Amino acid sequence: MANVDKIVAQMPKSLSGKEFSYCPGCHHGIVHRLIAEVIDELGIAGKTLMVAPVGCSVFAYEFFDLDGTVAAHGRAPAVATGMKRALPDRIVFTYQGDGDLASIGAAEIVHAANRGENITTIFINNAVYGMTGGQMAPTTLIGQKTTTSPYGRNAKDNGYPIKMSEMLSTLDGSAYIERVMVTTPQNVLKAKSAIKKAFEVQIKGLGFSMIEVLSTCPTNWGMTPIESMKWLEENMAKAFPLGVFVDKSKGVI
Amino acid sequence: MANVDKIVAQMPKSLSGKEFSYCPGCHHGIVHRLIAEVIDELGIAGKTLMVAPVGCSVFAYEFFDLDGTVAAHGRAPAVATGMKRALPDRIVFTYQGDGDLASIGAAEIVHAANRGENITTIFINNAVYGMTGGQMAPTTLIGQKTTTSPYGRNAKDNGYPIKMSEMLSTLDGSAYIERVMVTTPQNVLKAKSAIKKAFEVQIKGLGFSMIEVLSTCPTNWGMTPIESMKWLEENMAKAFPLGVFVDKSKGVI
Amino acid sequence: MKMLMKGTEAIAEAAIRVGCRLYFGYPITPQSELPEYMSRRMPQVKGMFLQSESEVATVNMVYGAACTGSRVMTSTSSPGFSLMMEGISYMAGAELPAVFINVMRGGPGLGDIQPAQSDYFQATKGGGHGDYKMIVLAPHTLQEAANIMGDAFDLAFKYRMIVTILVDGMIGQMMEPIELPEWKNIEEFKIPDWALTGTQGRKPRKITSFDIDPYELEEMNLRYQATYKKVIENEIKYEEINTQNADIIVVAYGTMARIVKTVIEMAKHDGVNVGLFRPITLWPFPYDKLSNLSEHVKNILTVEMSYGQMIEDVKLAVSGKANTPFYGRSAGVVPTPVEVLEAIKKIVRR
Amino acid sequence: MKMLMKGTEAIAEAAIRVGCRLYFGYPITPQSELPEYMSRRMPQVKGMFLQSESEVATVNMVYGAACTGSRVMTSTSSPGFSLMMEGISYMAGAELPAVFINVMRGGPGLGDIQPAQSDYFQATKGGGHGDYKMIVLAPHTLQEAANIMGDAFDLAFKYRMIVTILVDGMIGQMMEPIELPEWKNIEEFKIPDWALTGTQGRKPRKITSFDIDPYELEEMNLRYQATYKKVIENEIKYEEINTQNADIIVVAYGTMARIVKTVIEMAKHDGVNVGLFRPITLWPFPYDKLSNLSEHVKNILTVEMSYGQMIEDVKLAVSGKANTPFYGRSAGVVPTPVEVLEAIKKIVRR
Amino acid sequence: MAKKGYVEIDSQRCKGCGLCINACPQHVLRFSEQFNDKGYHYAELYDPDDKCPGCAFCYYMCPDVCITVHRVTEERVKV
Amino acid sequence: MAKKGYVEIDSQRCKGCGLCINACPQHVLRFSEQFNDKGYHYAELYDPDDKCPGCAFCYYMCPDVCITVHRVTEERVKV
Amino acid sequence: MIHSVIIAGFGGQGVMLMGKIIAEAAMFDGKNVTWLPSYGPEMRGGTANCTVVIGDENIGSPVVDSPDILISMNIPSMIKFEPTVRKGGIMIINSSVIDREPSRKDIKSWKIDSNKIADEIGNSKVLNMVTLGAFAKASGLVTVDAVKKALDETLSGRNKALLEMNVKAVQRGMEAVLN
Amino acid sequence: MIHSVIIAGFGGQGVMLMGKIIAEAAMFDGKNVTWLPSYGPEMRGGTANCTVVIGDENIGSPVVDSPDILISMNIPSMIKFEPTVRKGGIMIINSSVIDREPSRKDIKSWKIDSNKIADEIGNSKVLNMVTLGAFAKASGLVTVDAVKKALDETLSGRNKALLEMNVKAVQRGMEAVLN
Ligand SMILES: Cc1ncc(C[n+]2csc(CCOP(=O)(O)OP(=O)(O)O)c2C)c(N)n1
Ligand SMILES: Cc1ncc(C[n+]2csc(CCOP(=O)(O)OP(=O)(O)O)c2C)c(N)n1
Ligand code: SF4
Ligand code: SF4
Ligand code: SF4
Ligand code: SF4
Ligand code: SF4
Ligand code: SF4
Ligand SMILES: [Mg+2]
Ligand SMILES: [Mg+2]
Repeated sequence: MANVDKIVAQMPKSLSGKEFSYCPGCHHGIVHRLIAEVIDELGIAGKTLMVAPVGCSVFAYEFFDLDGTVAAHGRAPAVATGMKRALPDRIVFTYQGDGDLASIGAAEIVHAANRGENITTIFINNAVYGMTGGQMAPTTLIGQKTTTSPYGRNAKDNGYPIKMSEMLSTLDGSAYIERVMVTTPQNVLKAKSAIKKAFEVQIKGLGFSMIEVLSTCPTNWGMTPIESMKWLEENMAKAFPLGVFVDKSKGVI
Repeated sequence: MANVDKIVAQMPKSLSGKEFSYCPGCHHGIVHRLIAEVIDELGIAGKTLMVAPVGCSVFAYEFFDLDGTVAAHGRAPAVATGMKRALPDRIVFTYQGDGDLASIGAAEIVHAANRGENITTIFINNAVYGMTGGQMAPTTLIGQKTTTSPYGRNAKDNGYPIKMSEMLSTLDGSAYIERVMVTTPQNVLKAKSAIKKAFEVQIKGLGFSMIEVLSTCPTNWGMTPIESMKWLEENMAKAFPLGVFVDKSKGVI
Repeated sequence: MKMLMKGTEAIAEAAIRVGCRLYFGYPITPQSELPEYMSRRMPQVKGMFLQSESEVATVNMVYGAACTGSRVMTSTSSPGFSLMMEGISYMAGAELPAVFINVMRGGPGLGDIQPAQSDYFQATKGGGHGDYKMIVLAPHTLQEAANIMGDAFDLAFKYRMIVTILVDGMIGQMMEPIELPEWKNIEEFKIPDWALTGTQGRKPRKITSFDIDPYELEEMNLRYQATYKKVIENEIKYEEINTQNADIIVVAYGTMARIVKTVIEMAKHDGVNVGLFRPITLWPFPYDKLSNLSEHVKNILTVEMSYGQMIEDVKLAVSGKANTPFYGRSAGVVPTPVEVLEAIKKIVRR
Repeated sequence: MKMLMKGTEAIAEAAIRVGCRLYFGYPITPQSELPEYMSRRMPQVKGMFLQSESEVATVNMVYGAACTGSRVMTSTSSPGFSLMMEGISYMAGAELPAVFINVMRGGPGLGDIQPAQSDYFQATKGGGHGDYKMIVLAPHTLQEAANIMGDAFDLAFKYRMIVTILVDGMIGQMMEPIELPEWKNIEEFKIPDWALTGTQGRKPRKITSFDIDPYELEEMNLRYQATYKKVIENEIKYEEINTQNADIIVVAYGTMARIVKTVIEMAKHDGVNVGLFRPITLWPFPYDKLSNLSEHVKNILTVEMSYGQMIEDVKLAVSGKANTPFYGRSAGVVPTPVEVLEAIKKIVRR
Repeated sequence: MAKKGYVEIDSQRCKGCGLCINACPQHVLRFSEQFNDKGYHYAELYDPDDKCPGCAFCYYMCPDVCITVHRVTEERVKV
Repeated sequence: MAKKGYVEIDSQRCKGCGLCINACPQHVLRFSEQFNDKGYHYAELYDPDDKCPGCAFCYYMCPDVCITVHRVTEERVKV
Repeated sequence: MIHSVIIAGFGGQGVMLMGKIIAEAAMFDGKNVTWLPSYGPEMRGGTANCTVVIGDENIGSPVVDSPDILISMNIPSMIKFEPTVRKGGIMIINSSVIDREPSRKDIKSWKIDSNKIADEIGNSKVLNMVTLGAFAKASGLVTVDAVKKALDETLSGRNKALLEMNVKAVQRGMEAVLN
Repeated sequence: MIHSVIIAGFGGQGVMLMGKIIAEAAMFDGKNVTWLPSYGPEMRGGTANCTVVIGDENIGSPVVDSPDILISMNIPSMIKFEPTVRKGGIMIINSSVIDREPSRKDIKSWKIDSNKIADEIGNSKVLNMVTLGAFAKASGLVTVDAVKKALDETLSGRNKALLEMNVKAVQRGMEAVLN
């Protein structure tokens, strides 16, 4: 008889080990780890290209042990399209914030989805522009105060929190779209399998896949990391219901 | 007893009388006339601003007896937003083609709709880029041959005909969205009341309204005007079902 | 009474006081405090603030608002300004007045967010397509920035042109005590006779940058060129500091000119008499004045936070009459007074 | 064997023969025949044609494809080129090679669709933000355009820069008999050691135009500047036609230079000896050569289809050593040989 | 039998697309033998036995707004 | 009673966000009294009575990937 | 020597192709040549035209203010271009569509009943080749063999009959000039 | 004469406000002044700093290579900026957080137990005003009245008590320098 000590969880290989530049408790980090775990499990690190956005995750290309680049603000889907069209047998994914994807990049994501571009997009929706100091995002909730909606977002002037997953799932090119959150170990695991599914859809060549992750921005929400998660669950998750919006993988995977 | 001769139908006042620059049988002209009739009937000519697109209807601002401008390709919703925010009590409408609205202008139309921008958009979907010589549009049907899809549009490379009305109606800011066609006197009248409804929605301040008109492009389809209408009814109308997709005016109007 | 204000906020408040009630913009460092300020302030003055979905949308919203004859402005930083180039060219062609602020940062591409002056060509030569010009103003203190806003809107409407305030992250981010301009009574602005306001009986008005007939379009272009000529004749502005009997004249604008002012003092101790020629209008550039100066001095040193952009206008002005050395750093690195002084000494001691 | 081809199609076929297998673009007159040709041809050569949703998307697709080390190109016309400015600045910062075609039309704004040369500043000075340059080539015949495509891609990869072919609607739309370039064997291109292809065991590669630390970003910029210096030293190209003992030297490029060649013949009959200096590389501009020429002639006339853009580079080269008159029309109006000849006579007879 | 309606067609404006002819329930419209200045065979009314009631179907379909529709009614007129 | 599991926490990498502490079902994680070089009170394992089974909940929640989770099992080893 | 031709008519009359065949023929004759189309929305339904310049030396400008030869296929283009033809130049008129007389007396004009001749040949589409034949004969700018070769190139792949019909049309057009 | 101050610490320690109050006070003292923040994502959680330049004549560059005075509120900023302080300059150290000795001997250093003093006053947040008081006393660059006026301006609208507490903090900070 002897005690065997097994490591059951540690830094995934597909991460570079570089310290994340994110604020304490920011969910960007959790999602980074999940992507890396999925890439490790699928064994695709050697043929995966990453497109980082402009946003707090602008440094993301440094944090992964993958070939990668940074796209102009909002244009990651176009950059990924260029890569995928040049190297169709590689795995290409974009990582985008809500300002990046839903605001300035709306046309590029709509057309990548409509073309059924065979790429995967990880969409971090934290209801705010984190990088630039907490301005209103198209995803900002009604009544939510930000540095550019100091009196709270009101629908009359600023319109409504935009539901990208719902909108993009009306497009015939979308193969898999799901919205998740990472506020508990349980839904972290759900989020991971969603991300895995998205990559599998790309590997199978089924078309455009996107996982929207409701995330916290403690710094710009002005809350502690724990408070932020509570606020996310009680407010964001209501405005942005979780779930699978399209799944063309049925029967295929 | 005496014979009284009444004019029951003639050139609407809101048209300038300038000859249209469109090809014989092109539906742009029919829609122009309908818009002018509606503006006359609502008596809003004096306070209406028009935003023409870049496309065959780039000259449209000349054809109406209204204050008007031409927006950069695809940006009419942004230009109209600027006008409406400056003069909220005026009526502002855009007139856009499918290349203009659905392709290069996708972000601007999505966000005008999501903001519930109180403007009206007339969207001419003729499944092709007319002005520039019949290239593929995002609305081009699968299998349809164009100058940039010479072997017929195929979903794998070019994606799918994009259904803008369906997509935009998922946005909370959209107040009225309907798709019509103008291939017979009967549906011309339907189209007219749809356009009227859209303007009434703006007058009531209910938010964003859009009428998508399935239209012919005999020149680039390489058909006679009559053949074009047949092709439209038998093919386009199947890919783009007619109908009302949002109506927030219920009870209000 | 003086107030301590941030550059972006001083510009915003000044704009409101001189009658701007419409602001469209998209956040970008180092100028996001400007839209943020506007979002707080505009509702208080019955004005309108709208955060657009992008800079491409912004410039076209500004186009639309300008069509109505209203005083409208926006602000951005380098990458955002690049996205506005098509729209700016359209506004120039449509002869629409508006005020743009470019708070320059290090480039090219995403670059960084530190102060730079590397968008000079873009602003003065035409980053967009076609033969067009904008009036480009380059304040070097927050006070000057605040004061210049009134001129900016007046010039925009006088000539039906875009006026761009070209500053950098330093001017945008720093605080300085300033005296804000007087409030203008917006009731007194009259609606221009070209504005789109609805015909209300009168003849329809059309605004466009378009004519399919090249000879018609040429007419339009000749009209723009005539306007530009007038601006060149009447609106050139610059500052001179002991350019007479200087051992060397330094040409610099904005933040760089501030720093040179420090250098002038430092140089005195070393017995070097440094003159400063500071263009305030970058377009139109004060060619003639600088040309005259170049007849009486051996060296005209251009100092920029770039690898050499304004230097070309300096050379065009000097046209071989003096040496035109250059010193510059870019990418967000701001030359210190010490290194500029060294550069000057090297030249003077040659 | 010679073939009669349209300019846009000659450029497209030449690009394919020299190894381009990736094309992204958005239709715009007067160059839509180029994407149309590519849409027919690419599938036949196992290449890829994609019509993008816009020029903004296009330039970023080109960015992505260029990241993989592939020979990629796009084409557009003036307004579309303006929309690419942010992306072009990003590509310059990321040191990505690609070939852009701008078939210039009348501007500013929507302008018209007739030939013009009014995007010279935008292409040569930097229409985007930051201190960057593109190599700009200006062929004046379809044969030259076809021949230049091979150089364009080679230069792009040699220096990791964008190469822009700057032509106008005339070159784009006309037909001329041309000899197409030899086919290159794309199997022989080796993947550059910076290309993103998936790590497959090796160290990860990163491509970006970004560094938050200004001193790091300055390092990157100094690298770009060093490259630009090399290009200036090695790649300047121009054509001279009896510039020795000419009564007057005309500087013109592209279509305008074609027309001047006709004028040279006409002028002989009037006993005027006209020389032509035709820059083929607009950036880098042949300053030194023109500077030398300016020492032996009284008048150096610049003729452009613009209101005066290249003239500034001419003046920078001449630097006061000769008169530098200008003749130009723009907005889609192409000066006729007759009017150019008149302009020349006026000057010579002065 | 008396005229109930008729149409005027701006023959110079007409582009000869035929949409009106195609739409006319009474088949009283046809292409003219003549070219107009644009070079089109324009549409014209040929209604010998006064079939046209002024239903305006042609007007609805005309993309170039060339058609003016008249209705003729008998009315008692005060003298 | 024998150790079933334990965690190693990279105290220099930790930002003291507390997400792991919040998620730990066994409440065997706490903030250290010490600052790390970044100036944060980092998380540390305090598990005197070997409650930690190595469930990895802390690992799942850690945004900065500071945690390595170990499980200890008794196994028959061939000699 | 440099010669310029403007060919103008309706979109449907195949004027662009006519110009291309002429240019190609001249090329086969070993001449330098340029072809420049009118482009843009003015083509919408309306008239189209192209300019062909043929020369022994290199051709500078493909733009032509006053052509040596005008082929006008409809009234609008005759109205537009007749005044621009160089003194002593040539005008070919498609008299099937143009029911009026040339107003210029200082240029040589030929009226060709192109549509009718085409119909006689049995394919109304070849009216442009009939006119081209007339042009070739009247101007002597291109040889018949070169025109045939050009047609051959353009119609390569299509059936033999079509080629022969087009060649026939060219010949009939040349004859029409003689009468 | 021109004097420069760099204030550096954690985001949460109110270093930016401290700088603003100093600048405002100097302004009220009739001096020229500039305030320049560090900005951008390096602020993410990490350290923040701002530079204040105070002078009788106009101030050219607001950027400072070597400050006359450094207020360091945490270890990272002390490590980063202590070497840059001008010879004979001054350093204020928040000893509550910084558990180490200054390494420079050619500058004058004061250790202020700001957090502790703030806690004594009854509001840990005012630690920045305690430090500011120490700075004012040690440097003599701003008068107490001006600081009070600046605080008054900034806290206008907020309740009187808060203002008094801040003023108290400033005074306690000044006293701390004397001991
Ligand atoms: C063209 C352009 N416009 C604006 C910016 C400034 N900018 C950088 S990131 C960003 C938004 C970031 O928000 P989001 O995409 O939600 O990402 P997050 O930081 O919240 O993760 C903006 C507006 C830019 N870099 N480029
Ligand atoms: C920035 C820019 N890109 C491209 C063009 C060229 N262009 C003009 S109209 C048009 C598309 C027209 O198609 P559509 O919008 O469907 O209108 P239609 O002509 O079919 O009515 C294009 C691509 C342009 N003018 N500007
Ligand atoms: S600002 Fe918000 S999104 Fe950005 S790193 Fe900090 S917490 Fe995360
Ligand atoms: S090209 Fe098509 S859309 Fe344009 S006018 Fe002609 S028929 Fe209408
Ligand atoms: S009004 Fe009716 S019946 Fe009369 S011509 Fe028109 S369509 Fe025919
Ligand atoms: S519908 Fe109008 S344009 Fe068409 S044929 Fe009839 S009248 Fe002429
Ligand atoms: S592994 Fe489980 S029990 Fe052990 S520390 Fe982590 S969360 Fe707590
Ligand atoms: S979750 Fe990670 S970063 Fe946060 S406290 Fe625990 S170990 Fe530290
Ligand atoms: Mg966000
Ligand atoms: Mg269309």
